[in-house]
Amino acid sequence: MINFGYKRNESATLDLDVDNSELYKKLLKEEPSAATCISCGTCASTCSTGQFTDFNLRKIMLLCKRGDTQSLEPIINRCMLCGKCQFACPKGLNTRHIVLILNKHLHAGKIS
Amino acid sequence: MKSIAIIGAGIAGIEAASRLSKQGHKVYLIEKNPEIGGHVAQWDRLFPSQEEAEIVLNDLIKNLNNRAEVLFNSEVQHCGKKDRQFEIILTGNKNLLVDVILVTTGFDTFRAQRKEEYGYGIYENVITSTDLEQMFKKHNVVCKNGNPPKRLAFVHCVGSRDEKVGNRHCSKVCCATAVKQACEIKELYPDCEVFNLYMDLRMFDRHFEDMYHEAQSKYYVNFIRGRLSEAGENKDHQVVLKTEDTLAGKPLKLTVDLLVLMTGMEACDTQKTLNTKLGLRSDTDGFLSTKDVFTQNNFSNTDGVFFAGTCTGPKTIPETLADARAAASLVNAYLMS
Amino acid sequence: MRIEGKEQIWKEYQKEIPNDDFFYVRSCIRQNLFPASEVIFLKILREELSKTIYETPHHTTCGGIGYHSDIVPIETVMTIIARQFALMTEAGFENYACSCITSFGLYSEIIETWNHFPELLEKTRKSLKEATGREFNIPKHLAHASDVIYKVRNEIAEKAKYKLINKHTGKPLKVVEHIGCHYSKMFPNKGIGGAEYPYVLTGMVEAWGGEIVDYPERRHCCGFGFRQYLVQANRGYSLANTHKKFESMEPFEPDMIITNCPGCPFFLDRWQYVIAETEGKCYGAKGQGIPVFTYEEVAGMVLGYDPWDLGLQVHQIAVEPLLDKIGIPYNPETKYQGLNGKDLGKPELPKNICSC
Amino acid sequence: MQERLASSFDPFVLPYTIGLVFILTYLFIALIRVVKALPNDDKFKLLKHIFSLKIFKSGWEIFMECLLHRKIWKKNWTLGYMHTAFAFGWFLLIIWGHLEVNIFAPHRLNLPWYPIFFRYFMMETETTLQGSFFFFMMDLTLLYVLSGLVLAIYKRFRRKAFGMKRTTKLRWNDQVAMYALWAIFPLRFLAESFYSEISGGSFLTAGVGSIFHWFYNFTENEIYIRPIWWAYSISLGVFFIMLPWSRYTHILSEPLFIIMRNAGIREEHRNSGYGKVEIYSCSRCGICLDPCQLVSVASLRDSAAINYTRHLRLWKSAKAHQAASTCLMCNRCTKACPVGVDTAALKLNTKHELVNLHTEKQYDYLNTSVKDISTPLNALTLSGAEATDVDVIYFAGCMTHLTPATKLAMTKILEASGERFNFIDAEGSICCGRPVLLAGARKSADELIKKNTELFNQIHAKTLVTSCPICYKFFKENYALNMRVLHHSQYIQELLKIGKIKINPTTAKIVFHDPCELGRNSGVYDEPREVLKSVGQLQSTAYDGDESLCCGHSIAAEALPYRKRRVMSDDVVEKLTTNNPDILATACPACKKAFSETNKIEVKDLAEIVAENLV
Repeated sequence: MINFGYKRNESATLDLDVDNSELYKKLLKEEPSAATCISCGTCASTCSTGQFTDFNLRKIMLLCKRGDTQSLEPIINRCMLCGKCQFACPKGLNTRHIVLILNKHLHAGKIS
Repeated sequence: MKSIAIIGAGIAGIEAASRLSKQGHKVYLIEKNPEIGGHVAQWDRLFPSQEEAEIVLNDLIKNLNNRAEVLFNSEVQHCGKKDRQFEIILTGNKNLLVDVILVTTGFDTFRAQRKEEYGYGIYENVITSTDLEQMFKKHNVVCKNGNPPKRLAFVHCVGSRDEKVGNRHCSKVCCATAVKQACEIKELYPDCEVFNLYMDLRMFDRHFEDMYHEAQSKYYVNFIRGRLSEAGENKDHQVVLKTEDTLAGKPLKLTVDLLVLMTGMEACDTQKTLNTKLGLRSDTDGFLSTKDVFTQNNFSNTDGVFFAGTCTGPKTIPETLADARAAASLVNAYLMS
Repeated sequence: MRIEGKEQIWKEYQKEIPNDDFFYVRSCIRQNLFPASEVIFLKILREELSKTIYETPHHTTCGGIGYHSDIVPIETVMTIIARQFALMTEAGFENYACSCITSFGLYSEIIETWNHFPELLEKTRKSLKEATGREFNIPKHLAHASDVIYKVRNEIAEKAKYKLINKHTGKPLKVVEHIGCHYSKMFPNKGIGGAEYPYVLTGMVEAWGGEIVDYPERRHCCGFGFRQYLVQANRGYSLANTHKKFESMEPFEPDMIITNCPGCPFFLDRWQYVIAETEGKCYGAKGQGIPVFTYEEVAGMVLGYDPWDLGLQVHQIAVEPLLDKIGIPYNPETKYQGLNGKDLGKPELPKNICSC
Repeated sequence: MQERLASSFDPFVLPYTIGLVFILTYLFIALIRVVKALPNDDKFKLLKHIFSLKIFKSGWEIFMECLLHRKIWKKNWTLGYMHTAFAFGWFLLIIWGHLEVNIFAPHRLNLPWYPIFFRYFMMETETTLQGSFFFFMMDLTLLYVLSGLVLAIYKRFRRKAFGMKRTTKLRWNDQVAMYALWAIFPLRFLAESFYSEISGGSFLTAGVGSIFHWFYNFTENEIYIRPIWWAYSISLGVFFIMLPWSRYTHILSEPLFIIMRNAGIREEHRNSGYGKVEIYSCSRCGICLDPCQLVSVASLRDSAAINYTRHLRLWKSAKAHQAASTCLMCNRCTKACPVGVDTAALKLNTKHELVNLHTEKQYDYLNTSVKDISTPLNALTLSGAEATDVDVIYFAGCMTHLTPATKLAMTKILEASGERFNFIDAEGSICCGRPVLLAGARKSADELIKKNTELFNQIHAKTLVTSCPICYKFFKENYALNMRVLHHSQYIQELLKIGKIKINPTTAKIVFHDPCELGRNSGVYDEPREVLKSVGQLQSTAYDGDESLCCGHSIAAEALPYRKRRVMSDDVVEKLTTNNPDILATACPACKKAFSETNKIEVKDLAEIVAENLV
């Protein structure tokens, strides 16, 4: 392969024709409540970690659902798992479990 | 002469009573409060036309023309089938023997204290939509300290679409009410900044979208898609809101002088006592279960017991009145057969 | 896709193209990228169809590349264009035909601007007068060179020696047509067939026996986009655009691509090579690419001109497989010979994409 | 007594002997493996314990628990009797058997089957009757064991009589072992009865033997009663071989477990041999089933401690993980367990193994220069005398921000007390780290502990008061702070005691719900009650103290669906409000939210009640 000094930009499109739903399917299997998120943002605004970083569970779940899992990997383990979002969530999602499952799958085999 | 007991003298009860009494039936209108009119009597103006609630209610009462026997301060203690009729015992041991029971018990407003993180009953400048209507009625929309609000926010879906309080359902009217109230606030205080924290704006009915359009184009009401997660109070007793602007994808902080919680509709407590006595069933949302969702939504599963109004789920005022008229005509047909 | 829907649009967007007497201006970059195309255009019109095409060595760039790269201000561009029009006026022509799509877009834009703001026209007239002493008329008809070929497509078809038909299968070749963005996306009524589904190239392909491929990213830009290519840091973005188009057309297995813009054939041609050499992916059959042509080259091909006279040897993607499909003879020996018969030297062959 | 047969061997002893050899070999190997798996300091602890006087304490405990089953007696007399009859009765039988051999045939002590099948090989002589004492004791003990057996059979049908609503569901291996065990004693009884004519017996065996004799003279056809000895031996052999693969493993492991526990070994931060012994010490008696609300209320039987240990034994790690991550860690099972199996530590290990947390630098954002971090930490790092020169740090806790009434009440109380305080997390905070620890991520918890300790110790306060029992437990047990740690209930009680605040008593009827983390898991029961007694009429319930229930909203149970949680909180509210109290008080934001959501009764934090009635 030749290096021309530039590379094709990765597409910024959420391409739902490409099946990237593997992680989301795993998530649903292990925590079915993830399917009932209404993206209200309560979790993101009450988040303890969100005070310090741009950690945003609503967005994370949405991106996971849309198959954009790459961007989740570096941020998912920032969660302090304090559970505040779980108490605030109007739909009763097991938010901590969701974070743990995503963390597990995104970092499978990369344990330090 | 056939007799009907209508339980609940809200607008559905009043409308059904006036229709049925006009058709020559004996109507007992049972009301637990000392006055009739239900929730509408608490309201100042109504969406989408900004008509005064009092005028609408007075029209309905005028229509009723004292033909029905209104039993104030009365609650159903006991009721049961007796031959083909129903025996009802009211508070004060008053006995009624009727051919038909029409349930118009309506709804209860969600008790905002149950969402503790929103601070109702804890912070002095957190009120509900009902409180705000009272303020409108008294022409005194002010913060606790007596000053008009310079910034005000409405929180949609308080007690609605919330599994945690057992209400998965949408209360249907709060979005429109919030937009109506937002416009009214701007009418009253043009310089007041108004925010609506919504999840989905459900402007489903006729003229609603116009109202929303007006709120945006005429009053510059701010709409933020995000649910309030928690409210706090600062030193000046302003309410500090934490939410996420889900469209911007960022947490959002907002300090307001007055916070209005759009409390939703819940199944009525009174109705629950009727259930066991009359063999009525509640759906998972707590509201009464009708015989068929499409074709028989005024019928209960018990012969001779009919439904009208919000006891079968959240409805707007026009919907409630239409439902009451439908129920009245069905009751009439039932009594004639 | 329902063809009736497109035909309806094509009916709505028609433009008047003069039959003869054109003042012709060339493109800055095509002469380097596809050196024979403009020559072939003139040859076909003058020799095959006996049209009057006037050309002057005094014309310049339209300023479009500088303009779209945010370097040349619009006032300058207006004056440059005014000078081009002055040359046409001086030569006694009213029909202006340009080789370049960017120029075509820019002429349309400037003429439209002058229509809306007559004071700018006056200012331009003044500037031109002061700078060169020239005066000009706005052309009566502005046509892109592809409009002209479109106009005579049936005459060409009558004279054609070959058709865009696979001689092995007897089926029409599957042709991807790609229109330059500035042809009609800015002013839909300036193009044949409107902004969404211009008919100009489709008309030629249909007239010459081919079949158009309708693929999802048909309307997507080729990836040139001036700043996206001219700045090296942005080049990945240009590449991504082209990649998107090829990914979209790949399942249709097109035989060839026809274009009407200077940049498009270049990028559709060269980026295939870059994608192959950086990612190992080829979009044609058997590790080949999809050959890309200008409409003049295709016209020349069906008329039976020698492929090497059409300049097809400077294409990155080898054209021989397509020539074989149509049945056009060519001499591999003379591929890299100059006009004087002198060997020009063979280019280095790419590693990941099949070349002849 | 004299030997009846010339030979000291008969083929029927083989099943028993093989079983015995197997089980002894197994025990030996298992012991070595367990000790080997222990970390070195734990091995040292174990040795030190064995060679100290404390070993007698362990011995006594083994006697009381493994043989007499003292803790089960405390729960239910019938159940206790049943367990003791089996364990202690059998133990006595073995003792008598060995004594007999020791006295009457000491040269046969080297034959392991001799004490067991003593009556087959030995006979009573008419003249001496020396053995009659042992015969009597043997029969008495056998009767004792048989009475236990009758109860055990009865229990399979009528467990309620034993104080149990639920009992263990047995798998085939447990069933084989159990029926083998059940068979041992009646078979022995039959064998000895049939033989009582030959070898002699006491009131039970001889008496029953003579009844049999009416029907058939076995003595003359000894060959016909040999199968019963075979059966007896086989049942013993089967039981021994099934022992390691069944619930009865605990017979072997429990003594070791007691010794290790008394040696101070704990299952912490690693999966050591102790954990193994602990798992195998679970007798699967099923006593933990009823206390577990997941089983009794939420119908999640698989999550019960007893089933969790079974998943571990069977290497079903996914199921074990599921059980661990639905467990509320309320520790009601641990309190009830007669063996003292503490599954909480094991569950953390299970989660740690499977929750593959990528922990590298995950909380780096907390370590960027503190000043750069926006608002929340500013409150934590306020410099200057005003913020650092205080008596009390008040840390509401993450969750308390969702129950603002509690934090406002605490502010009011602190202001009224005149104490100088810093409401350190008024603008938000870093999590204490217990939730992440409960998810199995110890390293992550350590990071948070480190950061919080740094922040707290900057302020030179005497006391750290928190409103969250989860934080309280963690601050107290896992932090090294320069100040004492109090839960707000303790602190309010202290303020009341020293008179810094005064309250007007009311007539409100109050029921107090002990939060698990405060009560059972931290032992704070009295202070909140004293506070509530001084402000209203505290009603007691059947669920006070160690019996307290979990609200169902514990953050330990990551995978527990909300609907299940809700079923539990509804159930708790119903159980606590049978006497129609006015207020359901608690001292934990999670419990408060759980109960408020049920909308059945007014729910308040005790701080709110105090703040409302301050003088």
